[in-house]
Amino acid sequence: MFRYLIRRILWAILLFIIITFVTFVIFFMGPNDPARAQCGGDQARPACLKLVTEHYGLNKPLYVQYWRFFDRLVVHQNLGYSYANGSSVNQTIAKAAPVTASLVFGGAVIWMMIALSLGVYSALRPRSLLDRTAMVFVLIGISAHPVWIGLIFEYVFGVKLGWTPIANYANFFGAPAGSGLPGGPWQWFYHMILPWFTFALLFAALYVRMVRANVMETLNEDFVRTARAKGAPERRILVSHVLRNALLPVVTMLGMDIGVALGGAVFTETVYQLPGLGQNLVVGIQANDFATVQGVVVFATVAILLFNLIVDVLYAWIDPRIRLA
Amino acid sequence: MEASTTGTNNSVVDPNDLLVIDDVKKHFPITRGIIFQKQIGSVKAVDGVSFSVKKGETLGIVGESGCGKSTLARCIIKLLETTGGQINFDGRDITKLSRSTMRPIRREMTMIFQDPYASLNPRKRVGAIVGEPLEVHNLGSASEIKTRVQELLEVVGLNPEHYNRFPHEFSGGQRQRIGVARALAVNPKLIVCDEPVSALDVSVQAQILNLLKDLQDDFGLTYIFIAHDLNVVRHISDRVLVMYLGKVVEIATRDVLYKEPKHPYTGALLSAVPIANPELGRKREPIVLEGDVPSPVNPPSACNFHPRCPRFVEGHCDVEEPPLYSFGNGHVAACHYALERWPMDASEIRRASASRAPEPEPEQPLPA
Amino acid sequence: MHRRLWLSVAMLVAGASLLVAASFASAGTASHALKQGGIWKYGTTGASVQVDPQIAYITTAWWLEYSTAAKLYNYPDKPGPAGSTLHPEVASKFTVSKNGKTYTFTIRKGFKFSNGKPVTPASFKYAIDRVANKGLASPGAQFITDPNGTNIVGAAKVNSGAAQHVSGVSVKGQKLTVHLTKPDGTFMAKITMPFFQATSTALPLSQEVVTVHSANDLPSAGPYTYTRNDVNQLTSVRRNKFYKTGPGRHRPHNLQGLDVFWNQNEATLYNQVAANQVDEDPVPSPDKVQGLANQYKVNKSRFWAKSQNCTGYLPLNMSNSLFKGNLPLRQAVNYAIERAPYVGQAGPYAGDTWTHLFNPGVPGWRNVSLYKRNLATAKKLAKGHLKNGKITVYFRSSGTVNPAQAQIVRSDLQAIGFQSGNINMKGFSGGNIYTAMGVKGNDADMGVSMGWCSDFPDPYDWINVLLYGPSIQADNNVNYSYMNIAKWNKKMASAAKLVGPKRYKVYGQMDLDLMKQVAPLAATRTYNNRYFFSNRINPKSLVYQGIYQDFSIGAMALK
Amino acid sequence: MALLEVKDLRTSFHTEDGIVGAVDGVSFSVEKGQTLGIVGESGSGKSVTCLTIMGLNAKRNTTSSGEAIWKGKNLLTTKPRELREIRGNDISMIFQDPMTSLNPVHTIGKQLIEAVQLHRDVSNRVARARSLELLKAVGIPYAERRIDDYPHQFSGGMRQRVMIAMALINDPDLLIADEPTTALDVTTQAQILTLMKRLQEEFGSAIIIITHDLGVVAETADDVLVMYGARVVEHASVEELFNRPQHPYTWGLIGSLPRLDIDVERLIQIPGQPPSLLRPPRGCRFHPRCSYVMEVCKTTVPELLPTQREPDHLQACHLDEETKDREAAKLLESMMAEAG
Repeated sequence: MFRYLIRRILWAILLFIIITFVTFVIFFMGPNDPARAQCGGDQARPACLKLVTEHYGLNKPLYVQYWRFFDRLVVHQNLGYSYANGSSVNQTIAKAAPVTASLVFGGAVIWMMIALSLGVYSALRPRSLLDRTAMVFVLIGISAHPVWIGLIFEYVFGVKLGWTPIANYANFFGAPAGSGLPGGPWQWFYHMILPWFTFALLFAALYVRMVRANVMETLNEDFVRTARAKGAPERRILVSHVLRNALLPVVTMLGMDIGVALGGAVFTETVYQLPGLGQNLVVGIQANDFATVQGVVVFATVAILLFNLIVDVLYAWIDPRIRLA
Repeated sequence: MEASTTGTNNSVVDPNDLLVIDDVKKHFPITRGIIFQKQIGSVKAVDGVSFSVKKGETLGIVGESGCGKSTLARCIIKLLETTGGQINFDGRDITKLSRSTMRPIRREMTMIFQDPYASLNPRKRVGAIVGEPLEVHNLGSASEIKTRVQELLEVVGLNPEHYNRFPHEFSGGQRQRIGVARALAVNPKLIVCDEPVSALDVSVQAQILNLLKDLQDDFGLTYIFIAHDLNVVRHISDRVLVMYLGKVVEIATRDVLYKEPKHPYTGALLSAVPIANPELGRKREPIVLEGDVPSPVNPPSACNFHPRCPRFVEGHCDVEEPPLYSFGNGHVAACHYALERWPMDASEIRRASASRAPEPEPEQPLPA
Repeated sequence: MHRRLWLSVAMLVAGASLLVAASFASAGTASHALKQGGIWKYGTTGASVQVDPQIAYITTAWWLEYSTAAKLYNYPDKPGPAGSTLHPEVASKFTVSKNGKTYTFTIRKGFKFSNGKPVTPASFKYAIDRVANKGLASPGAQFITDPNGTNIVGAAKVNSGAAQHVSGVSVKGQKLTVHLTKPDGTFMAKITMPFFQATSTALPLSQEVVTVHSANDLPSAGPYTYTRNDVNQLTSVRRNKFYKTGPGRHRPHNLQGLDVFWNQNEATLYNQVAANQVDEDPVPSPDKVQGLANQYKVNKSRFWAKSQNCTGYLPLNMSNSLFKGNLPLRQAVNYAIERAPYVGQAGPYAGDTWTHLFNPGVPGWRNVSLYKRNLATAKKLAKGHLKNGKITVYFRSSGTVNPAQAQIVRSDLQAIGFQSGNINMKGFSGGNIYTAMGVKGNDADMGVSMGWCSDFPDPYDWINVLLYGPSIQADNNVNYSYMNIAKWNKKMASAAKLVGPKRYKVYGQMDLDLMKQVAPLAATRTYNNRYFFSNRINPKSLVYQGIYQDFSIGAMALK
Repeated sequence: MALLEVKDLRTSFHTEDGIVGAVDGVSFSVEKGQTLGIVGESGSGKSVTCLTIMGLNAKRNTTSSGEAIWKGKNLLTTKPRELREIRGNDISMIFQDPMTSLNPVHTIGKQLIEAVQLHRDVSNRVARARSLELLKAVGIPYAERRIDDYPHQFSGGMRQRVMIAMALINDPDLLIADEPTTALDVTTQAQILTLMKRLQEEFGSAIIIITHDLGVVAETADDVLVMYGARVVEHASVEELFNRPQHPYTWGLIGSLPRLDIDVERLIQIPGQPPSLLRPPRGCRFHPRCSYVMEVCKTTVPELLPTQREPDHLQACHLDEETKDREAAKLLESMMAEAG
């Protein structure tokens, strides 16, 4: 197990270097000019461009810039400063990460709740009305784009019914003093309801199908028959024998999907104007703000790798075949 | 050790031998390490096996799961690269042949697999499946291939009109017939049959066994027939090779092996087979082996059967590896304390006679 | 953001035309009718802008700076010409030495920063030190270290890192003295840029201030001050508690403050304004505009459209073989472009079709239409001048408007004889097209969806900046046409020296002559800003300031 | 009185293609302490028969009729709750594939303890002690240590031992073993069969052993039921069946088996394929493959009747008994002759 962990961590580091370097190369391959963002964009004057370029060392060779970035990151744990607005990328991410975490983890809770209840129920009653309804839900969830769903939700629940805020984020720990903005746990929850559901819908749909298939498959396993032959009641069979086995692949998927989910969060964050990582990424790309883009990529990579590691450990904990292999 | 490694060298190949296997080894490495994967051991799936197969005969290879018989089969037809040893087919050393030089030889040795469900591509029509080897080897035009395929289907007892059907439209036995037709398509000299009937029902199993026998008579085929069912092997084989943990424990002609097994493992296998005759079956007391087959990663020392052997002699069997002792007429067995007679019951078998078995075979070709 | 980027801030009233009103500025419009207090919520699809006074540069940044800055002289919060005259603010007066190289300002007492500290002449000296500082890398440095323009003594030395303080600026009592290396008529306009506002010495000399959590973090002396800046999330300005009416301090400040929400989703932002949860959407999507105009009328209540000092054009690269020495083809392109649908792509009220460089915001412009679309003429002109028949067109691939415009241009090119397979379209996202076209020797024959806005309302910023040959360098060019014709270079240089009405007359004629005789580009359109407001705002309070081309924050009020 | 009496048991599955009559009128009884062998090929209905008795068929799309009388109660109509109390307690079952029949995520100890506690209100400690006792009884070495291991840490043979331990843990009166050794190697099979015999003597349970292997039946069963196409074709004591088989299908089975004890050049093969239960042949279901087929076979279902000589020997064939005796004798003789 320890060996396995070490190996995973070494892999993670290698992957990390590759990903950051590739991001670097991709960014500098294009005709991007990060200095332009600070010099008024389209109308940047030559003098200003020269000044800013030298200031950020943008005229240095790629490998020198990468090395500077890497050295700063590893030695000082510093992701640098935005090319577009000079803010500390560390701070940007420190502010954005809780927003994205709120969205992703809250959304994951909702999607797992939906997926488990609907999935198990439809597996137990295949072809029932609920099962069919669930499949329609799945179809909608899979085919609809989160931005579209988000706009519909905003319009229906925010503009027309007025039940929820249309958009924006409320800090869980209270809004900044004197800002007059909403804050606190309730406001946080209130503002996150629509984003959570929007975000969760696609994954809930995918996972309903997966849970349903897994539960149905596990119900046909020989050991379930063994449990019945022992005289175990159905409820016990479901809880003790079926669910844990059926959820094993779901846990793996969860680990793999966290990266996909972060990607999906970009859309949800954009449409609900949540100042999370995804939105910072989009803005950073639009503004040629490489420092911020790289910072988000680095952070997301680390988060994904870390989360995968946790899932691996969790998986080993649930599945003795891995733990004891 | 020296006797078991005694093999054939090319100069003394018997012209009647179609296939000569000499000290073939297949070790799967076990690696460990984080970045530099160093080999810390190996699974000795096949560990120094030598035998030969004569033209037109059927060699049965029998053993329990994990004894290496399927790996051996794959080594023979070069689906797997061997770790050591030599394979001579029809007078040629094919051990080191490259993919392209091996190609013409692939026509001459084909394989029938265990699972007729898994080994046929469900999206291809029967005609395409059977005709595929013909196409691969460029044997004829499309219409010629079609004619040949229909002929083959007829040979294996299928309706040639079913040329355009998919595998799922056939029953298990019929699918195995398709597998046989595919193996026959290129007129091979040798067919390696890996558990061809173990997935089939008894009545269907008989059909396939009969078919294989008929085809052998009609086309002069040579078979290597791998199975775990001693009944089946006995029925179809001329000679039988028993494997245990990657090694040959005994080779003899069918009748000799079943009537006078010399190796205690062979004896245990024979006595374990239920006999479909209540009077006979219940009278005898099977020799029940203790425990499970050990792991091939870390096989027991010397004679690797010794921890389970009813005639185990401490200080000998676990120290000195038994060579393949010869019992005449090509009957060889790797045991220091070979069975004196057969049948024996469980208590008799425990009394190993102190007398040593005959001397190891001198250097000469293996069983003729 | 891009629309916003186009919003440039005019700040220079050229040379001798600079009239400094001697009289005391009249107080801001009597605001008794307007409600006091309340927070104006402004959402934008754009990314955060810088708030550090010496880093903030044009567009939304300067719109905010104009509400927080106290400058020596300033533009009043008034629309039209009244808004473009300089009035004394922190300085009560200034004198210029006879040789025109020394400016002396008298600083008033009574201005205070939002942290309660008084504004002194040192506050302005500190601003200049920061602008010139090498480590801070202020974009303002180019305006005071220009050997051919404004050049403060010692600024270049500071900018190279050899000194900390600009030696040419000195403080004595309430006097601030600035020495220039040579006389410069544009100095007053330049010193009015927000870079040179009264700056608290609490700001670090060589480090940008980014995060703001209270009025003490980035003190400023104008009517408003930054109280919060969360990058890419929220920027807040609130009343400066220490800004009390007095000499020079007449600027309106009706609102309690203004919150800017960055990076908003276009559709969501529209919904929020429609639901009156946000007060201002400066970027309603083109497909919503007509509906808004129908419902609310234009410039009456909730929908407004205001012109910008910008002209859109297609540069024709005169250094590459196709257009080089090929006046007929350049003219043909001008005749062939179908401008109405081209502008129409941006939706209603986005601007008008235009055929020459000077838009109505450029002094000296003439209301003339040169190249009416005429395909027959275009074909005739193009005939025999297509060279090898191949053309490379750079276009902007982001959004929906830009690619649609590229399609229009493409079909127009086909109409004058280019084969569809020979038109090589290269897409660029965001502003990257400018970078690519700015590299000398690039393979573009023409660019689509490009344009230019005045940085200062003078024809020099158009003709000399965009078409003057000797300024062409290796990269970062803005002369995207790579026009370099000795005769015209000479004309431009001499026109630059002119002053007064003659300057505008000569430039106005040169604009038309260039377009007819050289046609280095095909002008396409003018631009408008469009705004959608909530029902909470008071439309009567909207004062469109021509200098920075947005509504004055100080004048804005809620209902 | 018989321990279990099954009368006219019928089970059908409703599939998309139609109704599959998986069991069609099966009757038999099991006596205390006796072993009944059920032989047949795959799809003959032998497993479904037992699953129906145990109430383990999927509830959806399955209908069953007939009776399975267990201690005066018809198991087919017993409430699920009561049936659960019988399952694993009075009647227990072991399955073909020991690799998949144990839950991979629980230790075998936990699964054994669960089996105890489902039927006995005992503490964990007591249940664990009982589990250990059984693990030792089925010959798991180092049972104290291995009780906390997971199924994947055991070999196939050991897992089957665990399954047997689990089946016997509540002292059942009847053990149903569905192909218990099919997935095992021959030496392991010998171990398991020996173990079952020994345990039967110790625990006194009756056993139903379902298998396709005539050898296994010959060695273990007292009575044998031969099933073909969802029906019983022959039912006799094991000696009767092997010495005087009365059904052409049984002849085919015996003749088609390659054997250690006798030698044949060519196996007797039953032509064709087992019948489809979706659209079974009319009349005797074996008639399309039978070399003794008569007109009557194609139309009339032969009843399962006792032979004149031996009333306990039941068979379902239209052939007259004389012919059958003669053919059976010929078959055995031919095999013996070849052996000789």
